[in-house]
Amino acid sequence: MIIKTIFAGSGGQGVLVMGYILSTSAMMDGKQVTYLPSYGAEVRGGTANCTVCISSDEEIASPVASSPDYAVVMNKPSMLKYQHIIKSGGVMVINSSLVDAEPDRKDIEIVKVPANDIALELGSDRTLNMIMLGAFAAKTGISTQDSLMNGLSVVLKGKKGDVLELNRKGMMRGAEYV
Amino acid sequence: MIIKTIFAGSGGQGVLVMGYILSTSAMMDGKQVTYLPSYGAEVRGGTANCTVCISSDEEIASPVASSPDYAVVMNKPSMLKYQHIIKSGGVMVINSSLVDAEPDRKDIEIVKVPANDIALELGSDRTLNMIMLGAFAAKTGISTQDSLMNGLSVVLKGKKGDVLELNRKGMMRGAEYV
Amino acid sequence: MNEKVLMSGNHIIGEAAVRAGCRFYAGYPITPQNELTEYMASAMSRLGDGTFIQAESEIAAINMVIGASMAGCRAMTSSSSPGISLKQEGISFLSAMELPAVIVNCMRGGPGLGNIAPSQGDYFQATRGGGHGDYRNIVLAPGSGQEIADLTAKAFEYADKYRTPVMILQDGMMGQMMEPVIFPDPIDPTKLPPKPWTLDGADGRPSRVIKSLLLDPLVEEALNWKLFERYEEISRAIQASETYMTSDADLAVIAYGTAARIAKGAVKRARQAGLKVGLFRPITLWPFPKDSLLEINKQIKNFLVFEMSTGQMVEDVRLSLEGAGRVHFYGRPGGPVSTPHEIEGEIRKIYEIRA
Amino acid sequence: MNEKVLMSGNHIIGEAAVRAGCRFYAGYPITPQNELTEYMASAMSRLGDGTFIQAESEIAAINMVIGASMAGCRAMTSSSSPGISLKQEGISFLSAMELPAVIVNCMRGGPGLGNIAPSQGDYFQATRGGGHGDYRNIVLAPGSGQEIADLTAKAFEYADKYRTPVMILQDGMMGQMMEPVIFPDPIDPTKLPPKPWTLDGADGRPSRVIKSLLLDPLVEEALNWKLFERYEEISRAIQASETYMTSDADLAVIAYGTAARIAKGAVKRARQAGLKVGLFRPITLWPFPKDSLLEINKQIKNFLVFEMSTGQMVEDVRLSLEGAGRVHFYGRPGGPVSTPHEIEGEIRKIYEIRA
Amino acid sequence: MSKKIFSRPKYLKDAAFHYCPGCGHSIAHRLVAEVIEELDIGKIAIGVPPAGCAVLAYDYFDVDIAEAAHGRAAAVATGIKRVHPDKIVFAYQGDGDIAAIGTAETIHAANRGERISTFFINNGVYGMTGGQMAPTTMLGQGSTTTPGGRSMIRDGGPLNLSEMLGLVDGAVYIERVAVNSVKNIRNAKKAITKSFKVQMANLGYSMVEILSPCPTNWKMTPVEACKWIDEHMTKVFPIKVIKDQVGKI
Amino acid sequence: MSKKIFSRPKYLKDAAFHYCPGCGHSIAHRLVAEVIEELDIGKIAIGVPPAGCAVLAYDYFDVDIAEAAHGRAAAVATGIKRVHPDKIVFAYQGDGDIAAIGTAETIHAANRGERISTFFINNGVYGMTGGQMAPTTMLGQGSTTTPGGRSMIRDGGPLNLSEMLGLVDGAVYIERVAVNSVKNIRNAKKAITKSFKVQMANLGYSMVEILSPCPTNWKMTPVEACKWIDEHMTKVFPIKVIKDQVGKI
Amino acid sequence: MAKKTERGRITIDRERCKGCYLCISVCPNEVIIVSQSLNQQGYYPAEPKNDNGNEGKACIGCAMCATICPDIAIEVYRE
Amino acid sequence: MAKKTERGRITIDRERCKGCYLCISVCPNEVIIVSQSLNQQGYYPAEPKNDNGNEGKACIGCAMCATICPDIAIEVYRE
Ligand SMILES: Cc1ncc(C[n+]2csc(CCOP(=O)(O)OP(=O)(O)O)c2C)c(N)n1
Ligand SMILES: Cc1ncc(C[n+]2csc(CCOP(=O)(O)OP(=O)(O)O)c2C)c(N)n1
Ligand code: SF4
Ligand code: SF4
Ligand code: SF4
Ligand code: SF4
Ligand code: SF4
Ligand code: SF4
Ligand SMILES: [Mg+2]
Ligand SMILES: [Mg+2]
Repeated sequence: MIIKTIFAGSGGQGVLVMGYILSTSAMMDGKQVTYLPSYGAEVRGGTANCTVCISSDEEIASPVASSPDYAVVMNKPSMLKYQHIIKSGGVMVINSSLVDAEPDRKDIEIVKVPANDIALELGSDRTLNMIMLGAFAAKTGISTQDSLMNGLSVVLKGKKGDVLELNRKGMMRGAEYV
Repeated sequence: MIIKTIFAGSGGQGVLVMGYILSTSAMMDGKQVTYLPSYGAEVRGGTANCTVCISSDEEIASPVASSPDYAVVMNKPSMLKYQHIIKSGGVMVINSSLVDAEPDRKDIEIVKVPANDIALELGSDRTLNMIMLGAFAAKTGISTQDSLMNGLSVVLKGKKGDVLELNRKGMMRGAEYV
Repeated sequence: MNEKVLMSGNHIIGEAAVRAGCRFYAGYPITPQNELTEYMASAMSRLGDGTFIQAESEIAAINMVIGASMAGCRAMTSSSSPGISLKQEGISFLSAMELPAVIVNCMRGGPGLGNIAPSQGDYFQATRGGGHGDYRNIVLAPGSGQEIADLTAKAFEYADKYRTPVMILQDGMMGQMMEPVIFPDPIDPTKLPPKPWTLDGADGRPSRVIKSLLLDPLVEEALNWKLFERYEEISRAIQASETYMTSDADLAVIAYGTAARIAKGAVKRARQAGLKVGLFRPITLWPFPKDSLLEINKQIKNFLVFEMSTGQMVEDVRLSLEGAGRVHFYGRPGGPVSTPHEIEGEIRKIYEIRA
Repeated sequence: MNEKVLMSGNHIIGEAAVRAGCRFYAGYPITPQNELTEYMASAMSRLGDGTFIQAESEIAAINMVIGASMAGCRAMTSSSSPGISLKQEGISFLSAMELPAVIVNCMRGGPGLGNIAPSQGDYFQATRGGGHGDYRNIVLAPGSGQEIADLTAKAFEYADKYRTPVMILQDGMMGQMMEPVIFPDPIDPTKLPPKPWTLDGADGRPSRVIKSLLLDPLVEEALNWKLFERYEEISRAIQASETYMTSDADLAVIAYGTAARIAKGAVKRARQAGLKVGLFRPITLWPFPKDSLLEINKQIKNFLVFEMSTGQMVEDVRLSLEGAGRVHFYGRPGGPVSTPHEIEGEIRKIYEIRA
Repeated sequence: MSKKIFSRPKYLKDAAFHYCPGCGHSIAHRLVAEVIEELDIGKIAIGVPPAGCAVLAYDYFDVDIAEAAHGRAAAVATGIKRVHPDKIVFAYQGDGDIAAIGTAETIHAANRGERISTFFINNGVYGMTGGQMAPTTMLGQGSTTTPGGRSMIRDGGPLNLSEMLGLVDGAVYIERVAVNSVKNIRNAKKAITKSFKVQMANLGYSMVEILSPCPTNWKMTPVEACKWIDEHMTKVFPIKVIKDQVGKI
Repeated sequence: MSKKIFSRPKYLKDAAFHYCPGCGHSIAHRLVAEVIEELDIGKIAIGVPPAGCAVLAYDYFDVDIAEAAHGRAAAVATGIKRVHPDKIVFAYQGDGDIAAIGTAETIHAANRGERISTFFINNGVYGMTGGQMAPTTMLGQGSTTTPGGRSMIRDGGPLNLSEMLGLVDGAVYIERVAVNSVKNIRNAKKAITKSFKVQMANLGYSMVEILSPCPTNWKMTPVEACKWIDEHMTKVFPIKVIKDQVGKI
Repeated sequence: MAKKTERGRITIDRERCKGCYLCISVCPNEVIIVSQSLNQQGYYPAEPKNDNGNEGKACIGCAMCATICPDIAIEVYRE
Repeated sequence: MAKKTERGRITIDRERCKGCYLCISVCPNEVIIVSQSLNQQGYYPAEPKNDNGNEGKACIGCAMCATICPDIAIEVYRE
């Protein structure tokens, strides 16, 4: 079975890193995985998104998600754009600090995470995406916190220890929140 | 029946004009005709040649003459080059003023015209090619002097009268010579 | 009727273009088509109301033609093989922007710098689109001086009618050879049907844009299918070919341009020798005259494709027949000009195989 | 064994090229292949013994690659559709001069400026020779991250072995998508077999020339046939394709690259629904894997060609089958990415027709 | 009662720019549109934008627009202008477009003295494609294709296209301006006005090079980017009239 | 006993030139070959001739030769030199090749400071293709594509590529010489020597522009053609050192 | 240039503003500030200070802000 | 430069000569002339005057002719 997740938000919110960390940890768990970022002119608008497909066994045909199982949305435009394509029964994790409006889908599960507020507590909004990722993983079980941590440490290889620590903390807090 | 003639010599000898005049008069006589000059880098060497194909009836398939009926050669290199490809029973008209050597073909008819010497008499070697053309036509009957004259006057249209006159004279002398 | 004149293929294109109302030419010298560039230089300065530009490169030339075409002018450029390769991006743009233009390729021996001898090695480039993306260009292959004049006129007509680049594909021999030709009366370019899409300033109308950037994949897809439909329409409308002595033939030689002239001579020789041979000569290379080929295919099952290449048009013959006939190939790439006698020999070989 | 890493297709080509001993890269930015250019920039400055040049244009880039190849270095350039059109003259020269080189085309929507979405509209250009003259290039179409790495290595191997340009044909999605990949150990370029034809100064040997100007038509013809023979040899030697569930199939979908991934998903869905469907995926687009297609043609008479274009590879399918099978076509040009579900629908339609 | 003294120019469509915050293209667009309005040439103007971030200029300028392939704007503009000598044709190009791939087309259009106006947006980087080196990138300046910054020995130095065009007979007016401050913006507008007037008077080729911030790829805030132009870019690309054979017009 | 003081240089094959009588290419070829011999670089020299009358240079120079597509010699030479920095690479190009279609490649190779020597044969015409206008054709000069002579308004004026290259940082030595007199020929040889030395010292890009007679397309006798260079060509293309950041070498 | 005494007024289109703050950097009288709330595009737009908010300093209608505003979000009025 | 007193000698390869006559135009002592007969290429080649043919003026071996000869048809000797 292939699980497809879309991460979406605006440029500065570390959306692509979220997907990259999830993909990396999935790969390290020996799973099939594809990661497809938005690219080129799309980016100029200031929005960014990426699609991660994970499968324990079968090859992944298309890295594109016309109807994703999950979506993690960091701002209002993204919520409005992606709520309509999520699979029925799917999950949408919303950064409720920035998204005031309510999705009108009733057949999907909504998880609200006040990421900016939590980030504020942690004293750095560079943890924004980790908080969301942690919450998302905890909620859906798409990945264990441990393997996420492995992915994190590979992706942040070379970065200073405190950066790693900060992201780790964010992920924990996100996980705890849900 | 298609008759193919090659005119060959060095750059300044008016070789292309000879063929052009013959072709033009043939066209004016309502015949099928093609005219193919040497072009491009070939010319850089300082040699020039052209192939004229004339037919009273049938379409001319190839404007190239792999074995021409006739050849009119203005200098030694041309004689040496083309003597070998002339059809058996064909005619080669040679400018004997510049060509000392003898062709070794015995199965073709050789016509020697001391064109430079005659031109000298006429007081202008700009008539060189007309002398050869006149001789060639008279010998082979490929064209009447009249239609050659027609062709000449079309080709030289716009040129001063004395130029026309001079060329006409050259052609006559060439015709008389054979 | 206008008088008969003796002109080279390159000059004929120039004169026919001017008479067809072409008032913009941009080109860059290359043998064996220089006479065309030079003819346009003098023609335009004679006319006064036309533009000739010796561009700094083939790429500049095709892009100048793009501009002139956007501005509504009948425009032409010409080159030979390597220069045509350099125009591929521009040709793709012309096609995408639905701009009329006439492009002359006076083919020479290739690949690379090659030589200036007659060759037919650019058939694929011309008919398959050497540029990027899904597009086709009308490709016309004249076989005589008169046909060069006629097809040049048609080229401009088709270009405007179908809003597409049209290529005249000839070779150095066609370009250099002089033959008698009779031209039609000149067209007054100001009397041509108006083009409601050109750029001439948004005066009394909304501003326009001519572009090929279509960021939305679905919009780009729509253009592609729109062009596809037009290509289908063109295929139905303008396929052209000559058939010679095919009605009772057991074998048909298939050739175009210079090769077809030679093949025709060979067919005549073969007929004199009592062989039942005919000739099929595509005049439109794209659209390939599939319909008339299938027509003679009812009678003829045996074909000899003769090209001055290692075999390119032969693919279109195979695609048309889809197995309904034996397709033989004889090629002379790189510049040598075959004799009718030589091709007759090839005809006999196949004839013997069959017998 | 080397460790598994997650990389984008563009980066994979760059890393695989470096490991294959590529020490010269010249390119010009264009989306969606910029990551490759950027990867080579940092890789070469990391390596120290390699050259990276951001050329002033695609034309300059391909001509720099020509020079580097003449000098004996494994060299690569990359671009996307419009930029590849500009390289056509250079590719024709590479082919004529028998120079190895690897050219990457990360296709985008076209024609013209088009868009940066994944597309397969450059198949004709790649396989028929968008440049002038009789030549063919080896064209490799990877279908996954790992295959991108493997085929990039092969590309350099083939280029040197057959002294020909090799094109890696992928699209924006392949170039941008990250997948796990395991690289082979790097090759030491100084350990590669010597090339006795390169230009490095006539020291202790006669001076050499590498050229494509062959003024004598018969000499040019000889080169053309020599290349032709080599292309025949390549066709026999390197045809590659993947077949999936074809042994008992009534219908085979034929697709390459991105389209093949989607088609495979569709085939699986159809199989789950009990339809006897298989997949044929050409890996070498030129030479087209005709032999293995004819092999499955013994079993399968019904084909659905799926391309992200209006139909280009479908011609090679028809040419291969020559009527021995019904060939259906489904195309999505211009950038939209189909879903397996969508293609399954197309499969069913044909299935119903048959039933 | 209060009167409006500054508002949107007539020849810009009422569409929000897609350009990044603080992008110089936005300012340059407005200036060109203002001048077109003031000279009242909107009905005869034909613009030729580049492949570059300004490729979408047709969404903004409310005049006829001709798309050019990357680098070929000068050739396309030449074709249009020769057919319509009475219209006003302008090319709008980025530094990569005009000074790299378009080098030959630009120099030869200028050399022929084509009666076109060229606006050359020098932001020292390939903006649209994501920050690669441009011919005008400064030594040491970072880019995605110059690890460690642009190096003279590997990459060569910044190219002064405008100065080169100054040597060309057909070019009658070449000026370099900037849009990084109110004062510079006002001068830039004067230069753009003069360039159009040169064309209206049929005097020859003219070009205005516009130093323009690209905060996104320079990785600076817009305010920093504007300061950087003063402190670094103008050292290599001095703001000045490079050639003027026209004088007061 | 008598000693030979002038004979054929070692690095010219014993083949007769195909060039026309009095063609400057022939003289330029000899000078390049003489300098290669004197600097003893024949074993490491790699030449890149153009598409042009000199396309057959491989028949004459007895060093490794790389054919370049028309206008691309600078790019091809760049590729070779970057792979073999220890070899001596020279491009030999005509005016159409280098200043028309090859404008961008030439300017950017110079701007990168490629360590190559370029010999630019300026004969003011497209020789090989039969006498069309070149970028360097003079105003009023006849050609097969400029009826009535080259006109500023239609065709633009002669392009001073060397002066433009003088503005480029990577170019360290640019000189214009001629081969129309014994004195000029001797100076031309000095310039060619210096250009090679600049490369041997790895200092940067250098170019020698060589004013060269084309009697055939100028429709003059060789003697007239040589005089014409003095009386007309050098007025527009003055013989001089255009840039020298090297000095004595 | 507007005389200091002269009084002016600006309006800023919240949704057109991209928060580059070039206007703030050039305003001689510092009467433009950053909004507290995000706009639809996700930027914190600039907004005019209410006149008497800047210890007497007020907008003089010099239009410098509008001149440098890339996104033409500012309109300027003079009394 | 060779001193006037110094004696020299040249040879001209008839078949390499293309009759451009640049040598004649530069020879200070006018000791090169045009041949009466065509060569194989069809040119009238240049040829050295026999020494005592030019009222005493003789070749001084200055090599100016060879320097300007495009076709390297001239070799120069000094006694
Ligand atoms: C033939 C071709 N090559 C490359 C590209 C990709 N491309 C588009 S814009 C551009 C350069 C953008 O830089 P610049 O011209 O400086 O404009 P900017 O975006 O900085 O304003 C490039 C390389 C293309 N569209 N076409
Ligand atoms: C792409 C391409 N365009 C055009 C040509 C034809 N061509 C060959 S040489 C040449 C120009 C010759 O002039 P120049 O460079 O001045 O050299 P010259 O012969 O005068 O020495 C041209 C246009 C070509 N070979 N390739
Ligand atoms: S990338 Fe740079 S040039 Fe492009 S829009 Fe953004 S700021 Fe402007
Ligand atoms: S055409 Fe001119 S350049 Fe070419 S060989 Fe003859 S004289 Fe020399
Ligand atoms: S300058 Fe314009 S866009 Fe920038 S902050 Fe001010 S109002 Fe907003
Ligand atoms: S008009 Fe002048 S004073 Fe008023 S806000 Fe704008 S910049 Fe400040
Ligand atoms: S210079 Fe040389 S080629 Fe010319 S005439 Fe004298 S010897 Fe002959
Ligand atoms: S060497 Fe000097 S003197 Fe002797 S022939 Fe030559 S030019 Fe005349
Ligand atoms: Mg830029
Ligand atoms: Mg020249």
